[in-house]
Amino acid sequence: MIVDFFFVLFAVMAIGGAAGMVLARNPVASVMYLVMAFFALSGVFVLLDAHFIAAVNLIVYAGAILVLFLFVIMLLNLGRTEKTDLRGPLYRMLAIVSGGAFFGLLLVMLRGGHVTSMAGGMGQETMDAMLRARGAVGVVADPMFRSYLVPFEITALLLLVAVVGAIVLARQKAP
Amino acid sequence: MDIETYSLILSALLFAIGTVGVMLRRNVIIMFMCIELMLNAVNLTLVVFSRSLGIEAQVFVFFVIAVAAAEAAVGLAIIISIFRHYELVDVDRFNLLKW
Amino acid sequence: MVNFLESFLRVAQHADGGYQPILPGLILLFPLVGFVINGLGAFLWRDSKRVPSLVGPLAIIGSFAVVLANFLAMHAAMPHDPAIVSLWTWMAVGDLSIGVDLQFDQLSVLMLLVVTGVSSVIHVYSIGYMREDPGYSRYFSYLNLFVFFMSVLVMGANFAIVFVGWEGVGLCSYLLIGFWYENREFASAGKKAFIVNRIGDFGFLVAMLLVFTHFGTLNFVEVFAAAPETLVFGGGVVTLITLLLFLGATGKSAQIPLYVWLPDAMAGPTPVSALIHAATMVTAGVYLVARAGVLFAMAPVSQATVAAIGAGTALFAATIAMQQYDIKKVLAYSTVSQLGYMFLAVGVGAFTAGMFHLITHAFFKALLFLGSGAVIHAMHHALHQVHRHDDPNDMRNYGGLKNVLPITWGTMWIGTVAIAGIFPFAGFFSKDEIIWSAGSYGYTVLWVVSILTALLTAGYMTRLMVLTFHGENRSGADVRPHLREVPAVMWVPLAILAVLSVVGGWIQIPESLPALPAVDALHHWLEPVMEPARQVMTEHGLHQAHESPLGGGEAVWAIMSTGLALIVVMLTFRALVHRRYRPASESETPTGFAGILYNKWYVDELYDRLIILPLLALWRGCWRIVDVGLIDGTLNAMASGTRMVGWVGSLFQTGRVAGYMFWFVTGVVLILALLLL
Amino acid sequence: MSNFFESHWVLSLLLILPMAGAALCLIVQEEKSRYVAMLTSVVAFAISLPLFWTFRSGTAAIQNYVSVPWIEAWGIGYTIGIDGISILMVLLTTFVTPLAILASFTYIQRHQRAYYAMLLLLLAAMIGVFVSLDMFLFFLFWEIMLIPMYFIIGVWGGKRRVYAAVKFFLFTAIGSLLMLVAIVVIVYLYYRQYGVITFAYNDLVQLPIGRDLQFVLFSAFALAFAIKVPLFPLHTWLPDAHVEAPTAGSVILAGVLLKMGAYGFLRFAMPFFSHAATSPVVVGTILVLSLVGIIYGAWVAAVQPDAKKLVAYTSVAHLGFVMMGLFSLTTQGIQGGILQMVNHGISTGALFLLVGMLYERRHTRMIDDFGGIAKVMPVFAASFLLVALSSIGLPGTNGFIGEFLILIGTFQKYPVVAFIAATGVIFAAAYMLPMVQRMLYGEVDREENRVLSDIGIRERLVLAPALVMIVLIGVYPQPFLSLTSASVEALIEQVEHRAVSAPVQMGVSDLRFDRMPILGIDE
Repeated sequence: MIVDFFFVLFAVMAIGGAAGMVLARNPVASVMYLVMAFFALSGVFVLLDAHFIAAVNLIVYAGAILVLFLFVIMLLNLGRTEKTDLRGPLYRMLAIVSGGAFFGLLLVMLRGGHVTSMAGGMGQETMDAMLRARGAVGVVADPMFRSYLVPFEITALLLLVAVVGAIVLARQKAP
Repeated sequence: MDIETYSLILSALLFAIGTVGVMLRRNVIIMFMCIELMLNAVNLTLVVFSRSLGIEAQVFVFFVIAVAAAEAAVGLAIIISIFRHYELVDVDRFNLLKW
Repeated sequence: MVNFLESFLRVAQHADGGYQPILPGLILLFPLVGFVINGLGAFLWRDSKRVPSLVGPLAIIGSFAVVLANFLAMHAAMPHDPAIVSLWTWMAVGDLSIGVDLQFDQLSVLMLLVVTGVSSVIHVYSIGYMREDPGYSRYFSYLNLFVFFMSVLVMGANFAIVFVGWEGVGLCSYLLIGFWYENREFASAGKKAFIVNRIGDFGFLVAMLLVFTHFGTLNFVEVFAAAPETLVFGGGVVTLITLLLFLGATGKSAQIPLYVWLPDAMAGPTPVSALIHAATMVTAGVYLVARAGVLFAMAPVSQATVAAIGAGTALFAATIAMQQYDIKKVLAYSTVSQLGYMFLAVGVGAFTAGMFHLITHAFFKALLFLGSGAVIHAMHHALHQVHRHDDPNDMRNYGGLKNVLPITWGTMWIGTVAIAGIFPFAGFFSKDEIIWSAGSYGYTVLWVVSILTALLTAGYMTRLMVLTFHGENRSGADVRPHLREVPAVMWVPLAILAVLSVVGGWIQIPESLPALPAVDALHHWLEPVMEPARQVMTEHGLHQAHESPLGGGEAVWAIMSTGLALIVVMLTFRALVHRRYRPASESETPTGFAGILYNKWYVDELYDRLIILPLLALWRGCWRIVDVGLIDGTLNAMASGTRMVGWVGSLFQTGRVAGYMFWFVTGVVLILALLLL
Repeated sequence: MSNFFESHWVLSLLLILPMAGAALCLIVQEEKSRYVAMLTSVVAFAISLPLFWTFRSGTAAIQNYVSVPWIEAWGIGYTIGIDGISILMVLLTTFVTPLAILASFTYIQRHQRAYYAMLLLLLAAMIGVFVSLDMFLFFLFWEIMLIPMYFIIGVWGGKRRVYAAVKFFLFTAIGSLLMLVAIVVIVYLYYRQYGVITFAYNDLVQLPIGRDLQFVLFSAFALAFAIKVPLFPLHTWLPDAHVEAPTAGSVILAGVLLKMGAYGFLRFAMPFFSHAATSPVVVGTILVLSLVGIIYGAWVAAVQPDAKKLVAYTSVAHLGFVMMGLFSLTTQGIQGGILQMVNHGISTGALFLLVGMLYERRHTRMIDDFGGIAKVMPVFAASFLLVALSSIGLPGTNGFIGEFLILIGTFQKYPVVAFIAATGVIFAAAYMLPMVQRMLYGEVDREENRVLSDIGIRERLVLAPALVMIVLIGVYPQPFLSLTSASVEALIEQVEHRAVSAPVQMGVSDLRFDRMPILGIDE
């Protein structure tokens, strides 16, 4: 029961944050809305027993990446409330229709059982047992450093390349 | 219905909001954030499925976060260098590549 | 290589004492070396006159000497079969084998004798005529090259080698007509000559193809030997071959309808006109027909065509010559007309008569041209000294020149009398034989035409002489004192040719003429070559000597024709000598019938309107409409079609991310819908 | 040493050397690249020249043969060799390229390194096309050739160079893609019949292809080759490409590239699809198109105001003669055709060189911009005249030999065709002589032309070899003809045999044709 309550709470927060981000005029407000949505999503992760993911999501996404966004907005001095950059009515309509249709179809997919059959769950007990046995970090670390060690290392390389690329791109060219 | 299904619905909704956001906004930074939202919606899906199909799915959440971080770094760098040129962040005005 | 050199330099007599060509290669080598030296000289020692004056004529005289030696040797041996000298294999592909072979028989040696002989004389004359020309060395190189190719043409032992000479002389003619190339019209005349000749060459070429297809060889000896058995007498093939060969001949020898280039060819230096466009090259067609006599004898239709065209040309050109004022044009049309005579002769089957006229014509027409050259030379100098730009070729500017150019005057009268066919000059004998052949073989119409032409010839030649040498001088008081007789280097050749124009006819005197020794040298000489053709004709019942159309023997008609010619000459002389002409600049162009003749029956204009302009329009149409319009148009339409599709596609490429996103999502939605619904 | 010239190494070296030279061109100094290129091409010529004597002319066998596996899984090998059909083409290529390079010395000012590297790469590719005896290798070289040519036209060309380059590229690429499909089909058919995947020419040539299929595959090959030749009405890329290309580009295009079409017919299309290639429909079509090319090319050439375009259209006429000779399927026709390819390469190449020399001086190619050039440039004028005469086929020059043999060959089988083609002789004079007259003769009526300098030593060196060859082949063509005779006769025999014994349907009989004999293995 309590799980349901929190789920509804987080869900409402996440949806509200997402909608707020899309609709807010001020980019800084958008970032804050997104932070709220991410917080809520981390909550959902916790409810789904992905504690470690929830933590990483908070730290990396909400904490690091979104702060980076915030920095850029501040850096470019865009943090003022100006007239909205939302598109005109035609685009709004098209966007909402296509987005709605997309959502609708995803729902149809759920209802048709294409996905839910897989989503039934291994059972709360198994999950709990695993968590107890290995710990929240352990359950993730095990496959990551056994099966997916090479992709993991490649991710590191990707980040390195991204850092170098970002520096090269953003560097002020010498006059 | 159980929490997994609701989570999937939530994920779908967030993803849809993200796409609508990309379509609606002109500010390239906000569009970026919408993409981040979509990525996170996918993360949610992955977490849901990790409960039934194996815990490995959560490993991919890490990869997604890593790619998102890389993407954010490079993307924001591009935005900064474009901004230096044009003093604006309106995607509609970035059309050099259009032939 | 050894073989090559051996055949090149062979002097030894044949073991059985028969005729063996003497130094055959040298006949070709001398002019070729001359061409190379003078040709290099044209670039290297441009201003030196000594080398070309020495090398040019000597090369030809050397050639002449070798030919003379051959002639004498052949005369002594009188071989029945031709001697073939193989230099090297030209093309041997499959069953086709063409050698660079030279044929020495009575016909080729005789022709060579005429060619190199007249060439030698004219080369010497050119030393004087061209002395002041800046292109002196170039001139001699072309002239040497011409003699080379002409010798190739004459000596060729197969159709292909003859064709080499055939086109080669055409090339030299082109180069020499356009010798003063800075004058656009002169260069144009050269071009015209080449292109018109090419039409003829096309005939020759196809004839060769036909010959090879039917005989499997192009060698004269084998083809002519096999012809009576291989081909059907009067059949389509032999008729086609001979007609095509004759098409070649009409081009080279300036017969209707391809004669138009020859009058224009007078743009070249006068010795060139004398050598190429009167004495040698233009007679190549006659030579070819005589050479292929067997084939022609087998094709009565072609024979008739040759004779008819020859006669038609003879008369037609003679009428035009009546009203020309350019001294060289008169001689040019006269040449066309005389060539017509020769074709008339070979057309009626009198090959020897045709060759006879060819030889005498070479003498007196070269003489006349060189004489006219002397006049032009004198006029040109005089005009040049007073800086006047009158036309030195226009007879209306001459008059009374006999006092200043006595030698020229005298020799040219000899030429005129010779061409008019007055006894005992060369033209009398050769012309008489043609007229008599035409008459006695039963070609009445041709016979009449030939007599008529003979009278016209006497007329226009007398007119030329009167306008040039008699009456009072019209060149102007300032020019007159500067007129001088030409130097010895020019009049000695005139004298030599004048002598030949007198005695040249005595090699063949019909026995029917009273009080004269019968000489049958030419017939006897050509007998071995002409025998097969005669045999064919006799076998098929042709050319049994008829009576003359109006009765009477050859002697009667010979005397009558010479008398008539004499009367025409005298009448014309008396009629014109007192007439007052005005210089060209003050004359009006003739009108009426004279005007039509003056404008050469408007044939050039007709060709221009009916053939050249429509062709050019067609060609331009091909380019503009077919190439650019149709083909490229289709391609470009295809390209623009592709581009249209691309343009439509590019409408979706708005550059707006939102738009792309929308289409992307729409796509996903559609795919999902397809999968799920 | 003679061993070297009888081994494949001489050919392999001809392939490697230009590529190495091209690489070297790219790294040396800008001004030195031309000397590297010149040296490379001259050495290549020097290497290839002894083949003229060491080549055994009495046999139709493939010589200087080697076959090394390359991509074994697909049966692709480095298989090269020459026979009587390709020897002259190889020599022509190595002969023309140094002239083209020497002619570029002052013409090319921009990006010289890249330019000379392209030319050398082109040289390697062209030789590759002629010596390849593996369909894959052949196709590879065939396509590689396009690239340098595309850039030579597109970068160093005239005003409309991009249009011309793209047109050239699209035309050739479309044809060759169809050919690729056809090659793959043949390989597949061979695989189905014998269970082996191979691209080797000598294997595939043994395959008896069904009659109906032959027509389809032949059309694919024929289209690729006909575009290259070019046959009417696929010729319109040619004038554009020629006009826009730099002199060296035009020379190589006319001198060698056009020959590849005709060579392809002889080497591939005719033996592979003998039944189709000798069927009345195909022969009729090709003869008519060649005929149209001869006449029409001459007509259109006659009214061109641009000297280079005029020369380009004459190529259409000349190649029409070549195609006519090849498809007459007579010894004289084919040998004449091969010799005419060489002749055309030399004569038309020389014409392009000459026009290029004028262009370098006056920066115009319009015939009417000249006049009286003979007065100021006598050596040029004399050379121009000789080359022009060779182009119109005057006896005593090389042009006559080729045309005459072709006409003789064709006349024996198709007299009417040869008869009409012979009128090309007249039209040839009608397009060439007016150009000669308008450019060389007349008064010098333009001030700019009065000060033109006659051709210098370098330019004389460029022209001299061509002029010598023009006269040499014209007077003594026999050595060239005997090189090709054995192969041509064998080819005709083979084609005629295959034409009648081709199966109606594939796979019904276990017929297997002979392959080409190889010197040292079969003989």
